Amino acid sequence: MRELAYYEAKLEGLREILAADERVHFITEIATGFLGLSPHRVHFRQIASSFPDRVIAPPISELAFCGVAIGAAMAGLRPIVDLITASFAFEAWPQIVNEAANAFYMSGGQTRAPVVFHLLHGLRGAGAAQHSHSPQAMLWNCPGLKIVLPSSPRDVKGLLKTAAASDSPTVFIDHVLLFEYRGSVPENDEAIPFGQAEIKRSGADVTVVATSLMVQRSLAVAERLAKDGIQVEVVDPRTIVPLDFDTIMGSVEKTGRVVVVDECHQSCGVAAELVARIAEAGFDKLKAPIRRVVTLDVPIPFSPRLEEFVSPSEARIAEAIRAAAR
Amino acid sequence: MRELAYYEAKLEGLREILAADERVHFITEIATGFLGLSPHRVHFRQIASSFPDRVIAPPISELAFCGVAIGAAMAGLRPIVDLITASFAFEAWPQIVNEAANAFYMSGGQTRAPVVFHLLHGLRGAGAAQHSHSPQAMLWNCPGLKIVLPSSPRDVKGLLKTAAASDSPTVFIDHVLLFEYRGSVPENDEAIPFGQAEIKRSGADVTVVATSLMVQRSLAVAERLAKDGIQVEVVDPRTIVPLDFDTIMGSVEKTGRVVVVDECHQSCGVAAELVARIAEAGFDKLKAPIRRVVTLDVPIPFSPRLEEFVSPSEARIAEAIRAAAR
Amino acid sequence: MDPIDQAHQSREWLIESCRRMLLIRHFEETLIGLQNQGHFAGHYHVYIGQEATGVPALSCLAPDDHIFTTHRNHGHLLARGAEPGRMYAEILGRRDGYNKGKGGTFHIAASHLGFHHTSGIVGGIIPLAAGAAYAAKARKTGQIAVCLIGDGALEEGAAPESFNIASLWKLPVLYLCENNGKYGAGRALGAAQSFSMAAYPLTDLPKVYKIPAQQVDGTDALAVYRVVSEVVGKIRQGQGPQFIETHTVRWPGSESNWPVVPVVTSVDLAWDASAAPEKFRDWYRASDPVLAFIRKIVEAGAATRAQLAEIDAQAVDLIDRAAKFALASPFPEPQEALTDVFA
Amino acid sequence: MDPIDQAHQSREWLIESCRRMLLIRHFEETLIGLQNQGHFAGHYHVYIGQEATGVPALSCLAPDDHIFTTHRNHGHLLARGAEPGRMYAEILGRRDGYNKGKGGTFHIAASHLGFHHTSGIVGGIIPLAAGAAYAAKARKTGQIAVCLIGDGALEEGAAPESFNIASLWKLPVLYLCENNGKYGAGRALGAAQSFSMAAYPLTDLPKVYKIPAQQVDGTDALAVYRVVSEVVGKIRQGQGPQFIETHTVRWPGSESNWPVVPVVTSVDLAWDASAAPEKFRDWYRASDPVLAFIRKIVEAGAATRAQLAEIDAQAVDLIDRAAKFALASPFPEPQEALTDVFA
Ligand SMILES: Cc1ncc(C[n+]2csc(CCOP(=O)(O)OP(=O)(O)O)c2C)c(N)n1
Ligand SMILES: Cc1ncc(C[n+]2csc(CCOP(=O)(O)OP(=O)(O)O)c2C)c(N)n1
Ligand SMILES: [Mg+2]
Ligand SMILES: [Mg+2]
Repeated sequence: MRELAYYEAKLEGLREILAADERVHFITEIATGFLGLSPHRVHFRQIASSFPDRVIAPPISELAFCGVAIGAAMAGLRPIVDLITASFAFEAWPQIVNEAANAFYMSGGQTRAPVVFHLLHGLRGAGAAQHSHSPQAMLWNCPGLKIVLPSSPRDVKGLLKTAAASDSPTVFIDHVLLFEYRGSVPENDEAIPFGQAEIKRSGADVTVVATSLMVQRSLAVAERLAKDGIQVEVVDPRTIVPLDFDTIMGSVEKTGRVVVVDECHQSCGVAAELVARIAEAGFDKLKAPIRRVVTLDVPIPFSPRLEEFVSPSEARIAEAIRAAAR
Repeated sequence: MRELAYYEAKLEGLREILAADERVHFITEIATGFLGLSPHRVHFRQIASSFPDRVIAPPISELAFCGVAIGAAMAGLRPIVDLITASFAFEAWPQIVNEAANAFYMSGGQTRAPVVFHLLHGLRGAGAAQHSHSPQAMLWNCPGLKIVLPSSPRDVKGLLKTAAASDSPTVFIDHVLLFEYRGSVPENDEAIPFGQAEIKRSGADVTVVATSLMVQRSLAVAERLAKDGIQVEVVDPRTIVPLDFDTIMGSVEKTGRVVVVDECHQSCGVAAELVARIAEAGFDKLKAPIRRVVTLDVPIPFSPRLEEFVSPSEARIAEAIRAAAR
Repeated sequence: MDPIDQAHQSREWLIESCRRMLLIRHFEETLIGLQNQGHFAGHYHVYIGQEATGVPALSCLAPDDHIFTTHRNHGHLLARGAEPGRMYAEILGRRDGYNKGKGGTFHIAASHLGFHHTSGIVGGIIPLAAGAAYAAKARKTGQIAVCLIGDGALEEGAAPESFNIASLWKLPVLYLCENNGKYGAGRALGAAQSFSMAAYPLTDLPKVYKIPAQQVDGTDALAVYRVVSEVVGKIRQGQGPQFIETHTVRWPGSESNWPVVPVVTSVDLAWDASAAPEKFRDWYRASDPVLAFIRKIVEAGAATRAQLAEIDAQAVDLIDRAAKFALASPFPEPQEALTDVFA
Repeated sequence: MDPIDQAHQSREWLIESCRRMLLIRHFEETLIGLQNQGHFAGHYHVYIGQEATGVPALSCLAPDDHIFTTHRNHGHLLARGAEPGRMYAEILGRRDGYNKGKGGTFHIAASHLGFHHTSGIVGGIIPLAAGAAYAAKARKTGQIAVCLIGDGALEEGAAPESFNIASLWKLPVLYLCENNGKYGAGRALGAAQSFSMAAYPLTDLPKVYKIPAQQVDGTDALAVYRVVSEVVGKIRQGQGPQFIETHTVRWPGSESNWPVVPVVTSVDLAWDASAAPEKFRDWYRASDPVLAFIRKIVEAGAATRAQLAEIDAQAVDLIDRAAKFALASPFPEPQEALTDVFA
């Protein structure tokens, strides 16, 4: 199978989606959308100019342009709408959590809103307090939204396809620090179903459940720890709504030791929910307390030293795995 | 000590705060603010007319009027700003979570924003999907905000005083279904410090950690279960930021059995965080899995039958406690 | 020329409009009774006093146009022909409600009538309507979108943000802003600054974004019809968004947050309001748009008082049966709460 | 009458303004170099081309007025006399930064100069400024609040919502909207509709809310001073909010997201731009407000070229030392990340 960089797979997915379905419109800032400020953003501009009527730049009005996308979805399109920096999703919060998430339920199953929200989350380096959010935990607290967190070239393409085809509002949460990772991506169109976790690495000693960039970070740590004789299994849920809890518990039952790694702030973060579920279901199987490696509960500082200190770094992941393995 | 209804204690607290400190201004809709649509709201109007220059009605512009309160706090006032229905806080989300929460940290400790956000959360009966939110979990995921969840007449008054005197932005989250509860409230001014959980009922068998209305609901269940010989200890954190985890763990160590009752949706809710912390710290002490009684992960339905079914009802609380006690 | 004579307002249209207005009026009056009897909980908002806006305005639309409305939606749905029984069932949280009891009064949706999503969040639908218009334009379906909002919604940032996009992208959307604050305890006052809106007249706001905007008396059904039908024509021709502000006089029964029915509306009331309690009488005499419409029809000779009384009796009967239907409808099974989360 | 001669623009004011403009210019030019050398990460925005707005505008304020600014804040802080060394230290994430390295380029705050909170969220400060004005009015301190925003911020709903409140409550707030989109790849174009803003001229938006609004050439320091000082006087008299839109021509060095310095600014460049690369030359000749100000001062005889060159050299030196100060400042201790969460 051929190898692609993550950003290439992501671009390829978008191009194929736009080419395949006229109902897909993409609302985004052309200059910095989809790939953010990454140096590869010029490639996105090429896609934009291939579909000039369907890739459109809105004013700086996140609330309204997300609502426009939701309304267009209700009326027959399949819009993808780009918040770019995930922190900007807060501007559109009422539309995402109180209109899109509730539409199908509140209408008693009458009204579908097949919209995809695209967000770039997390500590990207010097984003400081206002540009570094990981809102997936807040969103998971809003039933009605599907939530996708890709971590590999193959996943980003395959999950983007499934998101674009989903009949429910879907939040597609990406991370710019994944863009340079390389991996194999099948030539032929391969959508990845929601709700299928992937065991990204097998190991018998400790289960690491990780999402998004934290999958790659955990894999790197796992390689290193293997040399010290600790065999780490890395489970990537890929979508948290729906969540493939069976695969997670399968691994937990095997190892009895769990570390959850996630980039949300600690309190009420994604890791909190995963820990709560595993603690409940795995009470008899756990050989050690479940550990969380997450962003410390402080606003994100600008200075690189401080940012590194509060982030779920490789050092902190390794430490937690060692502690769990003991 | 005299007995007051919850709403009376709350009103008394507000009146004393306004009388004591000229810097306190209250931005609210006069007709339905502070006490919502409760029949007692007429009493709030009396307070409003006692302080006509400091109780002011804004346009329907939550984003801006919360920002106005935050800015006024930065410039020397101590505003209380009323979102009324907690769901409307989403309209002001960018100001609450990305400006107020970050101001002190981001400025390197230069700028205080002593603002209080007042919210009425939860299932109030027929609020349906868009008016029934409990955003405390989302807010707990935003470091920089203090979060207060009163549950008794004495607490609502005492905590409101502390909130108004706090130098940090504070979210004061109340519940209209508490307003009729009665309880003793000291005559003399008694502020209740943040970060002090209260054991609302002692018991040796099962620890229930509950917040807001769920405290009262758990107390009612505890009374009933006592007749069946199950002694329930009800711990009320009163503030989740700061959290008095010691008192919680003290109870957990005593009982070894825990039920967390909270009105947020399940996933990444307040209960998730409490479970995660207790599971980690209490690994050796727990005799049974921690159970959560929370709002089911669906948008809130309108029909009373359905609403009751998804809510953390007394029936579900009792069932969870019985299971934990086994 | 008396507007009654205008070709586009046929006798059938007049009678049918009158029937729908009376239906709305009795629907709301009966609803207030149902609430007082404890048949449903929660806050709700009635459309009394605005019937002469919604009925003629929505009669200008094509069957497949998209309509977004708010907490004050009952009149809009009935104007489009929604079944009062299923609406009551929804408001009472019953299984036969349009939304299976999951939505309630704030959220009545009837997708087959164009009501996809009704929001209780002030300003919530404003971007959604632009979005539906965007879809119609992209798919070249010829549909338009209608955004039914109150004057208060203009205070939310969602309004100007959406006006900007609708204007820039020339979207086929009609903003119909029902200003019900005139002389009442409401918000915007139309021609002067209110405590909550510095922009006045309200039409100035869309105009800033180059959206043509006009005001019309919302108690005058014929004037509403004339303006809306003209403007809808322009939107269909591709001229982009349009904004209409209608003025109605707030019904005094809604002054408190929990409405009361001072008098059951009848055709006779159009000529003799003495049945209404003193404090409400003026409104029924001078500001009630349904009674005004009844008088106009009779004065123009399009129908007799007796004929209208017959129509009224049928409306009362229909509403009566609708209420019975709803009360007989079972509550949904609890497990039903777990469905419809994802499509 | 030549504005230079006006009593209120003393020679000292001219020289000091020129000095501050040059300081800003060199600060930004040097900053671009620091970024290119990898001394700090992340996105940032420079104030080049807008110096003749910020410097005269902020000279009209009292020392204790409240100022809120955005991602493009460097020039505003320097105009108020902030220390360039502490600013660089902040941008480089060092311990001696104004915010102890916790804020970075988007968030430089200097409370003693009135900069309480600088937001990187477009529109984020607009309500905050109204709030500070509210506090000043309530406390009768005589302070005013200044809200420094770009043209793009008017696209956020926070802008109209805040204008409404500021107008209704007659708050002492000055909105200074720096429209840097003219002829550039920016957003609003001032006199015509841009791809992202249907409202034009932009001053129409505050005017809808009855906020007096005017436009001024933001490359003409004297015109800016005149308008801002007049308007600040009105605000202090209790006349309520005011809005000023300034126009500047976008500096071509910022066309890409990562700015480049085509030529280091010097006094000589004011008369001979040939040192600038072809593609940038026009801007330095026709649109650079600092060079235009230099020419004006010299032509008016308020200072000689040599005197200004001396001032420029001092500015270069000051910036040089500031950069060294910042580079010598240590990074904060990691544990420092855990402080300042709560006051
Ligand atoms: C975002 C939000 N804020 C506040 C409310 C509470 N609320 C419900 S109706 C209403 C007044 C709306 O006024 P208007 O838009 O004129 O509609 P009307 O009720 O007069 O028809 C308010 C403030 C809400 N539903 N949503
Ligand atoms: C809410 C939000 N949306 C988008 C952005 C990304 N962003 C940063 S600067 C900018 C352009 C702002 O334009 P303008 O206000 O004119 O300021 P200028 O940069 O031209 O000075 C955008 C869209 C942001 N920071 N915040
Ligand atoms: Mg109204
Ligand atoms: Mg600009």
